Amino acid sequence: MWKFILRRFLVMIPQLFLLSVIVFALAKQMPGDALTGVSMDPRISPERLYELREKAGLNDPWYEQYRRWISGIAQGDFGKSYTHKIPVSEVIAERIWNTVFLALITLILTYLLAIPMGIASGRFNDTWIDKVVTGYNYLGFATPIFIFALIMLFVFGFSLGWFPTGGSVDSKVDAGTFAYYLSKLHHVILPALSTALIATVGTVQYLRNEIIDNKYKDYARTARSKGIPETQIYTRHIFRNSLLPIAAFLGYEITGLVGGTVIIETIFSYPGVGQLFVSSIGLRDFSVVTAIVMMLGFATLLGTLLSDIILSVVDPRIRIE
Amino acid sequence: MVLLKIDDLKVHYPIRGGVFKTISDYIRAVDGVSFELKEGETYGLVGESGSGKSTIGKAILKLINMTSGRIVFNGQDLSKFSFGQMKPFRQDIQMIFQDPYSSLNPRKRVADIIAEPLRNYQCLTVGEEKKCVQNYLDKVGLNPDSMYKYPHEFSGGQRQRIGIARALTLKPKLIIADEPVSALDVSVQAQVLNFLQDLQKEFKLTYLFIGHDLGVIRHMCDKIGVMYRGRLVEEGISEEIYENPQHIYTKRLIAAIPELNPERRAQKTELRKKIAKEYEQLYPEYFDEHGRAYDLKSISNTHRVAMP
Amino acid sequence: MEKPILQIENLTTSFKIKEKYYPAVDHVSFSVFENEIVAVVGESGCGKSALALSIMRLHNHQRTKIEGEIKYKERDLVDFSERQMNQVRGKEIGIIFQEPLTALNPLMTVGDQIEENLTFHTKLSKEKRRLRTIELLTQVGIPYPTRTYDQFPHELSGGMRQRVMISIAIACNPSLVIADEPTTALDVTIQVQILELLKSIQKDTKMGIILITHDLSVVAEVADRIIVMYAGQVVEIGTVKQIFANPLHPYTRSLLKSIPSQVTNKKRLHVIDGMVPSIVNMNRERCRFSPRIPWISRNAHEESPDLHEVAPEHLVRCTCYKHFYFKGS
Amino acid sequence: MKADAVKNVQLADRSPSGIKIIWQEIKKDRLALGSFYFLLIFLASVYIASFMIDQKAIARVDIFSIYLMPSDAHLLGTDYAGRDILGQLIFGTSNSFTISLCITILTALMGLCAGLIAGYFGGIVDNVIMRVIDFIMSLPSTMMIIVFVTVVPKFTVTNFIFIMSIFLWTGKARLIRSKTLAERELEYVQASQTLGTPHWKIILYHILPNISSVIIVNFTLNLAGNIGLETALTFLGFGLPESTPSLGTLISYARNPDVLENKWWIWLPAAAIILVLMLSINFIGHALKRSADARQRRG
Repeated sequence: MWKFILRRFLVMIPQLFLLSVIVFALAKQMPGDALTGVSMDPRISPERLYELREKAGLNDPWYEQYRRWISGIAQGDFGKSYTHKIPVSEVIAERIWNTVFLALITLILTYLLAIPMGIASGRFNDTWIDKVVTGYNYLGFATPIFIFALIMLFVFGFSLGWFPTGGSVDSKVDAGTFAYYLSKLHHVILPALSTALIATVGTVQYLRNEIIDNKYKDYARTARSKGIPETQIYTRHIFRNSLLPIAAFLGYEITGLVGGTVIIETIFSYPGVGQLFVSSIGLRDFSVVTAIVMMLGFATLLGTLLSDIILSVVDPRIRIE
Repeated sequence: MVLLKIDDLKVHYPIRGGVFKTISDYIRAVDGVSFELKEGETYGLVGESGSGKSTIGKAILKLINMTSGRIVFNGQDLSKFSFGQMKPFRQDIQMIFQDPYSSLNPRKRVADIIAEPLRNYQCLTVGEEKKCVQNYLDKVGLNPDSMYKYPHEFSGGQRQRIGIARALTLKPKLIIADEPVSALDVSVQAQVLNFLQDLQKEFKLTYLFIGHDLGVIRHMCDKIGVMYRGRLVEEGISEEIYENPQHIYTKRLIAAIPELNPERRAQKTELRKKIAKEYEQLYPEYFDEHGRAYDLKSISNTHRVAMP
Repeated sequence: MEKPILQIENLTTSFKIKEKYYPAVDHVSFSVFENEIVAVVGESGCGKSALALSIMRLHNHQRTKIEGEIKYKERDLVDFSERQMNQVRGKEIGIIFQEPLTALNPLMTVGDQIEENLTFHTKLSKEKRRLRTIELLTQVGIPYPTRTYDQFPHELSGGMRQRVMISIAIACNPSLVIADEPTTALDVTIQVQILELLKSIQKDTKMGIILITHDLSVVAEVADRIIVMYAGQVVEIGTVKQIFANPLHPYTRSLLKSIPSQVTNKKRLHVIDGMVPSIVNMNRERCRFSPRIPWISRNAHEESPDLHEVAPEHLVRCTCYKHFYFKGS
Repeated sequence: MKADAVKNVQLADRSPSGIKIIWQEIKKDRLALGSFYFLLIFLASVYIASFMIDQKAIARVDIFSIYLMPSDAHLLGTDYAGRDILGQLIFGTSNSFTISLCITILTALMGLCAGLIAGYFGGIVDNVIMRVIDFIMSLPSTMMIIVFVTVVPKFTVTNFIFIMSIFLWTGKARLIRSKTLAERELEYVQASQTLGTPHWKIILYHILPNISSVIIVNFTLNLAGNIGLETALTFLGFGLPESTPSLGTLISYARNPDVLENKWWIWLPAAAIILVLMLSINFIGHALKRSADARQRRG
């Protein structure tokens, strides 16, 4: 197993390198660079500009620039934001915890919804409860998150007014108090729930099929032949075997969430990284955009890594090589 | 006349291990096997699962890449050909597969299945092709009308016969039968075996018959090679192998054949006990320090045994 | 005469196919005594596996109907509730399945899977259970029982896995073990070992064994009595000597003749014409084997023959077996 | 014997004519059949209408009729520039559907090529293709698409389709590869090889028909998914240019809280159409899935 994990880590290195090259190439393609603001200034002559560019290293060959850029990133230096006038790392740091918090709550809600639903409809397949869950799945599969989120915002945010329609925390409460955390939770519930209600569908479906598959497997029959009561067969054998692959999906789930944050944070005006990303593109603040793509790309790579590792840990067929 | 000569055939698969997936060792599926098939005879390769017997059959047809060795068919060395260059020779060497269910494409009609080789090698008119397909269906005892049906409309035995008809259409010289009856019930198995024998006479076929059922092998084969862990441990005509086995593994295998006469149970059990003991004691004499069987040595004109 | 462990009377197991029930096991009656191996033989689709599962009541309940009597030590299992049945399964009757790899839970250690049986049927402490499991592993001939205890099924060879299956079946000293094709997936040399193992366990425990198999040679090796099944019915019952020395039913005789025997080389094998009738389109009114005996005139058959005794313990479902002859015999 | 019987049933279920079975399965499922007819009629009328209506008239800004409630003149009201919502809906639907269909077809072709080749040949070819797929799959695709869309010098609908396809073919390729791998293990493939059938013929005439049901199911479900994805991106402002109205364009007006809260007629009909479209395609897809998967087949 250790060999497997180590190898998996090693595989990530070229992936990370490739990711950074792509992001760097994209960044180079983006209109404007660190001196774009300056170049607009009519008082600066083209010769002076050239000099400045030379000094900033913008005329160096791309690999030289890449080397400088990547070593900066390795030290946490993503450059300076052109709209916020502060280092990009600081801009992102303000928002990142909001996003992590939102993602965490979403993840918890997703599994809280998925596991009971999947188990119920898999265990009692072809009964009314299964039909209800399957019906819900059909709807969930067919509903894009952004429409569902809009409707949720419209109903619970605007019409009923139960939840705030934007922001991550009430500006009137003091940081650090209990009311502050409560308010944070209050702000995060609606976006998290909107995502979870739709995102859970895939997991429910998978879990259901997995349970149905497992309950007709030969080993379940062996367990029955031992005289184990049916409920115990589920708890001891079938659920265990069906939930393990689900656990391994955790990482992929994170990957999916990263993409979802862009949409969900925009809709709920939630000040997280996703919203920052969209607004930065709008403002053409590309140093921020590059940094976010690089960071979230890293997060997705970590997510798939996590999944592979979990899978290797929980499945003895991989664990013992 | 020697039709097929296999010389020191090796099929090794790398085992990759460690962090960098470097090759740490090889699985020696077939590890230096040599034998000859004379025209018109049936050569049986027998062994337990994982002994490499099926691998040999597939390596001859380039379904599996061989590591080294020579396969000489009709004086032509096949081993140096690529998959594509093998095409002209595939007419002469055909294969019958083990699983009657998966060896026929479920989406094709019987006519298309049997005509597939014809379409690859011969340009026949629709009428000629139909006639040819019906002819071969008749040869394997199936109704010519069944050419318009799909494989799932047939039983296991019938499907296996369709597979045989398909192998026959190019009038091959050699047929490699890879466990052709092991998926079938006894009574159906008898039918297929009878057909194989009839067809051998009619088309002057040479069989390489691969199997694990010692009863079937004895029934079908003139000459038998016993395989163990990728090596031939003994080779000889049927009587030699069954009545006078020399290698300790062959002895054990023969002793394991179930006794059909219930009266002789006790005797058989005694014999097996004796052989099991012998096997343990004599193991180092018949296998080298790596558990590898020695090279074959002739002890008579036809009988060869792996001994140091 | 001693009392049988298991007495099956007119057992009929029907499967639901497109809203109708079709019997896969049709009025089967036989009994199993202590220290006896009863072999149920037949080709695929004859209902022998359905019979094995019916005794344990392991079928899908929604699609299966079981009628008749399965008397286990005087109690009828057909009337048992699931709860009562669970007291029988694993404890009183054990079962060994054909494919030992899929029959074992891939994500559970071998030890845990054997121990489960003890957890539900004994009051042994955890430590005692472990000791008993290791003892069982030793009993079934596993070379390193303590190490195997913590291993997963995929780490063992086919023969070893089947030994584990056997130890699960015998964990609670059942008085009856059903072995459903226990050696079909194994190599010949391993097959011999497993059969020897079953016999030696029986010697110690005096349990009854129902051996379900398609392989007549396996039967000849170990069985005491033989039940030959065809198309859901028992066509012949007898001791192993009776069946092998003097088979009466044409089906039994054909089967025996179609084995490529080890003596006759290159001779044509006997072939049974036609096909096993399918469970759905079967004429249940007539002798079910009659369509496959072309050289006998139809009216020579009694409409639907009963199983009747022709010699002590030897029963045949055929009235005209005396008229049959085989080419070359 | 038992295992063979099961296998027999499974292979037998893959009976000859896939399309016949598929149609039978859809007919058995009333919801799917209804969805099928609905889609047929709905899309036909949308496409016909989009040919008959003058697109320029719809796109014309009319400052006197900004944010009108639904009325006789404008059946579904107007937007911030006084443009008719109904007209935009018709163009939006046909645009969204056409573009999603193009993306689905393109990704299906890419996925088929890569998946079949990787699965059939295995070895190094497979390794290389899979590494590429793994890498693309581990990228945050939504963000990458957005960045590409903003970076690309001349942003057109064709470019959009290509950009989307680059990131969306991988899942399909993986699925097709795994199915091909499984199919390749079956002996009929080896049989064809021994019969002298060239590789490309085996792939196209033997393997492809046998995995076609999976591909069709995946295609349908992907089509629905792509409609969702395209509209979502347009909603964020990174999808179709405003000159090519999409259903997402209409919904994106709802990013303005005032529109979301008070002017439901602008965004709700578009949202409803997306939902209905995706639902009916999904219903058909799930019916197909049942027909492909014998275990779930009804009766």
